[in-house]
Amino acid sequence: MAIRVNPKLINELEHFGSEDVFNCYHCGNCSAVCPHTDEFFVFPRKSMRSLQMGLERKLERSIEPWLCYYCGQCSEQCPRNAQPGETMMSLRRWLISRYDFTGLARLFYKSWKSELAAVIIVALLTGVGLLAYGFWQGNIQIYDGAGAFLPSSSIHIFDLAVGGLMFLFLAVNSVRMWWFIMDPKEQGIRLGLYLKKILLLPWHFFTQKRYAECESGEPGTVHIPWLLHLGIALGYVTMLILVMVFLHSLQAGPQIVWPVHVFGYLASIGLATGTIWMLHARLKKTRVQYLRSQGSDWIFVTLLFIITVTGILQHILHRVGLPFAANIVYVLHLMAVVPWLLRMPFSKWAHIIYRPLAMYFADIQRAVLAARAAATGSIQQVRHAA
Amino acid sequence: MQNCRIGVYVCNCGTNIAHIVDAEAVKEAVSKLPDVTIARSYRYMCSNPGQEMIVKDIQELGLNRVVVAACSPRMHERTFRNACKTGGINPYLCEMANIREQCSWVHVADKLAATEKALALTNAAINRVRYHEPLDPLTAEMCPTTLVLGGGIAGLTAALELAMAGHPVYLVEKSDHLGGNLARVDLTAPYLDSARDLLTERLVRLRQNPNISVMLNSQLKDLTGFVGNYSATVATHNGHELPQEKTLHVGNVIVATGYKEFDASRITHYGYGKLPDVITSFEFEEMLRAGRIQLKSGRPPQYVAIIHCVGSRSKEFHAYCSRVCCMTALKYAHEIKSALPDCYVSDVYIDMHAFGKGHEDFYKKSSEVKTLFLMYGKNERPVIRKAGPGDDCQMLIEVDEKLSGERIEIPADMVILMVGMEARPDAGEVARLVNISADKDGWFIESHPKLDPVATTTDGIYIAGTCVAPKDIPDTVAQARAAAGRILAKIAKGKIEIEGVFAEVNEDLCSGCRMCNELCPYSAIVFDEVKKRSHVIPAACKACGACVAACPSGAIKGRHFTDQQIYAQIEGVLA
Amino acid sequence: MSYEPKIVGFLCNWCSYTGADLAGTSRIQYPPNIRVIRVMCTARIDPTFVVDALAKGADGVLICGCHPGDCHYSEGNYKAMRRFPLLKRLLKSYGIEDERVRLEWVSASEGQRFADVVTDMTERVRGLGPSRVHATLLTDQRER
Amino acid sequence: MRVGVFIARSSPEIGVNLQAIANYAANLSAVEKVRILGSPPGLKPKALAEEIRADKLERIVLAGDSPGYFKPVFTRAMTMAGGNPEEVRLASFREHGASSHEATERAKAIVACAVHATPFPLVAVPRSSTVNPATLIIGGGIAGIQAALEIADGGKQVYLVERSATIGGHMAMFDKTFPTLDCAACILTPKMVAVGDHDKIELITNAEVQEVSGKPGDYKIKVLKKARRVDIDACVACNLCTAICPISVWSEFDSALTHRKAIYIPFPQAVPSAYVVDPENCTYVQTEGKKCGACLKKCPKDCINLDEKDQVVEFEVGNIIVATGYDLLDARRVERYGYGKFPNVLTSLEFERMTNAAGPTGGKIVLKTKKLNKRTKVEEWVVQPEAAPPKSVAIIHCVGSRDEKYNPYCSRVCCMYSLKFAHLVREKLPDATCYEFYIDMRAFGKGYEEFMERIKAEGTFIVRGRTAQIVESNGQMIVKGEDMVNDRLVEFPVDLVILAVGLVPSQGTLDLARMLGVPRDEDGWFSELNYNGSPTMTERGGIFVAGMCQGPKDIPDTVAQASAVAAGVLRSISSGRVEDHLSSVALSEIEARAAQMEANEIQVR
Repeated sequence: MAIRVNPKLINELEHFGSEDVFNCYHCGNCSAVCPHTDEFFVFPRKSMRSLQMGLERKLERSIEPWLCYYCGQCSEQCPRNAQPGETMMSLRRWLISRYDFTGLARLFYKSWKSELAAVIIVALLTGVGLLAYGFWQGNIQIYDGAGAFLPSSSIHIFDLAVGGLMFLFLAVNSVRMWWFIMDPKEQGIRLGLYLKKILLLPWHFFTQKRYAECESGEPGTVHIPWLLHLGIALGYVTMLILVMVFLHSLQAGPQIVWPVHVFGYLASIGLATGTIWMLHARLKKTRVQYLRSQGSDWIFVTLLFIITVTGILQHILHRVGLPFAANIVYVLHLMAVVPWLLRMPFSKWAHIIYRPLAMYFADIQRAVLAARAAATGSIQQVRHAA
Repeated sequence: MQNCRIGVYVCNCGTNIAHIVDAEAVKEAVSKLPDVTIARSYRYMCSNPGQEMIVKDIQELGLNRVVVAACSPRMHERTFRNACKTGGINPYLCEMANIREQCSWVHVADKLAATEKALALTNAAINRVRYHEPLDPLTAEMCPTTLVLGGGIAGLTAALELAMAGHPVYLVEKSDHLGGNLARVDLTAPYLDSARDLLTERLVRLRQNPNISVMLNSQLKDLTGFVGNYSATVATHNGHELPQEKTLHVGNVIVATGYKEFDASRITHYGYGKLPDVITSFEFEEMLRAGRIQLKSGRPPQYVAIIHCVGSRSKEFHAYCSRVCCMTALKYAHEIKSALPDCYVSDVYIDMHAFGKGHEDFYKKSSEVKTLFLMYGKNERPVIRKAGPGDDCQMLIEVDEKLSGERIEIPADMVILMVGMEARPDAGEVARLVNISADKDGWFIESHPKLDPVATTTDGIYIAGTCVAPKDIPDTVAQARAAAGRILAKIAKGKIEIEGVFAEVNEDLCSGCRMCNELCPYSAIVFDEVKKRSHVIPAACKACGACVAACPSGAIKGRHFTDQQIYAQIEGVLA
Repeated sequence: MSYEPKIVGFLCNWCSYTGADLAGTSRIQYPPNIRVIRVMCTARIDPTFVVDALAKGADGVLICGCHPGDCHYSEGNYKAMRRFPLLKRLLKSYGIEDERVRLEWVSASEGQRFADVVTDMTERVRGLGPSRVHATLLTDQRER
Repeated sequence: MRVGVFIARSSPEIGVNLQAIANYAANLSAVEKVRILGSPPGLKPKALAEEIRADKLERIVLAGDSPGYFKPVFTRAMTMAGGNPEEVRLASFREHGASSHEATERAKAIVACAVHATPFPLVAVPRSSTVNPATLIIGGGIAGIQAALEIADGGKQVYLVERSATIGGHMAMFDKTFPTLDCAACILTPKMVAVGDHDKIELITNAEVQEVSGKPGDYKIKVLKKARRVDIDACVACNLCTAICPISVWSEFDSALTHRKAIYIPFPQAVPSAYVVDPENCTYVQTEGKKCGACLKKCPKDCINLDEKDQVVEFEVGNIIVATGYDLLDARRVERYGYGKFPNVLTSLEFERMTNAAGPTGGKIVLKTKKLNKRTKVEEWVVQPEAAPPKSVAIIHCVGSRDEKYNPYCSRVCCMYSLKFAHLVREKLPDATCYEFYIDMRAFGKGYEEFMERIKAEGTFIVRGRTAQIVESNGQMIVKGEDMVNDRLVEFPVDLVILAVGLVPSQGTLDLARMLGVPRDEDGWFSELNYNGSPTMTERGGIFVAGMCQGPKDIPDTVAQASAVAAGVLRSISSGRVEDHLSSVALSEIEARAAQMEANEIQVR
């Protein structure tokens, strides 16, 4: 059965940043230099091809964009400046919007203005709400303990509520991702296989090892982008856990609760260095992957930066005994945190979940494909059947 | 044969010859041979003293034959022939023995044998030279008028080139207008320049030039004679009365009859002629010029598909590539995007032949305007079918797309078939008339595909443009000028020099079997119907000697390579 | 003194003769037994030349021309090619060994090849021993 | 006639001042409206039709770098507005070379012609003056040789100036030529000899044009004739000097596969058939006669003069033909193919020499081997006939071509010679596997497609996909690429790699262009006067371009161009006139003529 070509799809993808994909004349250079491509998943050229031809269904269910970490090799060596790396990036953005059932992701990606507006509104609501609550029940001169302006107990509940909401969205989207990619209707993959491979999920989640494989050209060289990437990811997760579980001891003070705070400090360092480096990279366009920053990218880094800074600041202010300032900064901190959390399922930040999932699915598919190939003999045939 | 007085000169070539071949001994040996008046050996025969030695001996000793045993004739034959000339005897009365390249340099190990061989070769040369005859180059008149067949860009260019040099030209065009296929084109690839201006410029110059007489509705009926002196019969049709025949005296002929496009209806499943909006590139060209890119229904298309290699690069039709279609297709992609900004263009190709100046950049530009390039296999073919009621397009093109490995269907409202070039149906007829040959595809054959792309095996007949093979405009124009250039060179010389070496038929011996007529690659041998004898046109003969060897009655003599001379040489080397 | 065969070579002017010259300029060595006669094209070579050469005492005859397709006169070498088998048949009927007469293609850039051909030919003909043609003819004449 | 002039912004903006042109056009009597389009122009047919109706325009002139790109939308608009679609005229700056210093003035003239619906070349005809019948040809490759012979056969004097010591150019280095596979030497050397012998051709080898002054039809030429140090007429090419010469350096003619001496002959059939001294490496020359001089003693004809000095030759000509050909792109620049790093990665020219029957290996295809250079005492990679042949060979197309980092353009000949190489490999090494990596197989010429089919049938693995890189793993070269037709990534182990390296204008082209005032295109090749109409003329009077120096092309096309150029020269000689530089025609003159021509209704269609 022939697949219908859809020349119009590119118009949609252009909003997600596929600007140069039509420059590609298919020399195959990119696929051959990509450190991640393998006999099962050949990209980026084939993804670019599907995009040029507008093979929507094929793209929707493709894992390849998640296997790409945008090391930039392909874009640097492209003879016709078709930016394969950027195309893969744009495909990830598009996929995020596809997985998202609310349609917010699509809206945000299509116009960064709308996203910014949403963020500001949520921030203001949060701010106003918190101040009202604070003045109503507490004293702005007190940071914690009795009569605290924002008592950790209630903030904890608030955090849990917001976090829960976020996780809800994310969970639904992740299921959609699974549905698209693994296509349970057509290729019914046994649960057993999922279970067999389940450990890969946390493994990829915590190591991001595939990213480390990028530019594996020069062995022994420490791969900075990966380190910072890992720093941010782990830092963020640690913080999330601390806030969601140990918020009370986190906010307790002025004395330092080492068993808890030490994690906080480590996480802060990771986040701070990571975000600063990212901001710098995007401003200075240091590497090919930072040449084209979309609005959403900026919002992402800036918010994270604000959160980190305010987070650290309110902690310090509290320790040095300036409760008033600490409270104000704390409010600002939460004003950034809330939109940030709510935005997560609809933004680049969803990578943190989607990537490990994709790796996990990819490994399962490899197993399946390998098995079938063993039967039929040709990996090509199998890949096509799939 | 008058009594021979032969002078033999053995060159030492410094030590090149002498250190292996005992030149003295050779000299001594040959000096004893009959008819050898004088034999000398000298350090460098090619040096001025060496040459003067020959001149002096001819004048003082009355030599009438000269043999030089030295290097390869390819190196110095000319030198010694000139020496003979200065000495006052016919240059062809000189013969060389190659005792360096083919003796002293290759038999270093065995001086005796080398000397023996040198002697044999010299001996052979002496034997041969006895039978040498004085030969004089012939000259024939070169008529400065040129006949140009075909009024396309090639014919126009060639005609102008000649006329602007001040020589008369007859431009014979079969149809009722000049301009050929180019007149049907709006813009040219890859720079989208105006084809019309290109043509207009030439047509105006043509009209302003008194040297050119244009003959429309005319065809060549007959061509006789040889280079410099052809007489051509041209028939002109005007209206219904019988064609008038005119005989023109011309020196050279340029064949620039061009091509015709492939008939798309021959490929049944492209549905050309059945599906309303499947059109050929030339039909689309008309739409462009009229400013109406629209479907039969009158509305502009939303999807246009361009299919390459229609009739080209295929097993059943033409094996060859038509060379210009790829660029034309890219041109269409641009033009469609210009006229209909919201239209989607798919370009279904096999290999993108963007080889010329500015072509690759043009290809890139067409990618930038989001032309969707889809690749199909050379021996496969897209299938066009009507779309269903639910589809937002009229037709669907199904094809195995090579770069994705998918079987796909491409939406299309209009399909443009890039029809290839093919030889004109009357190409064979023209070839026969001007007696040149055409290849299996009907393209005319060059005298040498690389080093002589515009000349033919018949002297004075030149070919240019797309009647030789598919070609784009710059290459056609270059070829047309090239052909004109050849002719200008000849005209500049005034007379045609014909080297003394050619074949001649002894009419008393000729049995009129005509075997040689077929044999001659240059059709230099013609049959005299009255005498029932064949005779050679020296101007056309290239002296290969094929006919000499083949003539059953030994009636043909290959000057300077006569049987006698060669037998004498054989005897000489074996003595 | 050991027997040294005499070989007559007919070389076309455009490819093989030039090739032979190249062997010279490149100093590629080969046996001195060959005696070269230059013709414009192999098509000029009348079978009787070959017969004549053998009759006059040649132990072998080598014909060299342009590679098929390279002929200066577009197809002269094909003519020679077509003529050759007939010649061979004729010589066979005379009882002349097949290897005494050879047709080879040598281009203007194949100096080495020319040398190889000549060397090989010389060895083969030497192997065959002197040609009887010349001798027979002489005795015939004496008997008459 | 009410004319509307629309000026399109050219990208990248060439040296024209659009506003100046707009002002100029506005002052032309017929012009009713002038508008400079935005960039991107974002032209909508309906809106344009409205505009045309509103201003009652009967003719539209589209001016710009390549205005043809916008013609269809205007033609459509014209039709919609009920006007005559034939009345959309182009004023193309690029086509008529408005890119040089006087770009804006030229552009104005082009616009004026279009406004009067007359082709620019028809109007902008420079005055002609009497011509000196002698011709200078720069470059002795096949293009120069062909042009020289054609003109000389017409009985006219030719000065053929060649930079190297022999004529023949690149073609002399080739073994066989596609698609007929006939030997290059067989067809080229007779022509070279003819040039050497021709009494109408003065061959000046080992020389470079130093100065060109004067005007069309009467150019004064200064040529620097470098000391050859060997008497061309006296030398009999006996090779004794070379035999004795102690110096050995890489041979240029054998593209550095083997060595040559400091006194040498480039190749046996060189024309002139005489030796030459390489002063950079000759001990005698370097030590100003203090050391060596062995060849002097050895030469039996005393035709060596190591003290000979360079000299300047001066002569006058009417026309000049530029046929300076091309060079290969430096393959080292394309790092991922490891040329210069891996000994057995060869350029196309190196392979041509290796496979040449008259080359260093006598035509054997072998792997390079290490050999101690006795003089320098260093090990170097050389080819030796007895070395081992490769078991597998990869031929890589488009090396540095069709790539925006190197040459964005296609080099036009690589596909075919690569197929030829594949054939030679299969023919000479039947057991070797041969891979060919390509992007598009550009077999466009007469008999090319058939040739490609033949090669495919011979069992070469033809991979649709450009090689990404060549890596080495324990001594074995591996070519990596994507075989997209079979939808897989490939990694073939190979012993020998042949790079089909792209072509670039020959070194010195820039200086020559400056000297002659001939513009060059964006890729550095000489610009023709008019891409379609006059592909072999330039905008400088009496100066022509032929062959590769105008852009990559194969032998037949080069030869055709050379003959075409000869035609141009012979035409000017026999008419006794040569046209002046295009820039010499005044704007006012062009305006007047154009208007007059329109009045006389020169329109044919």
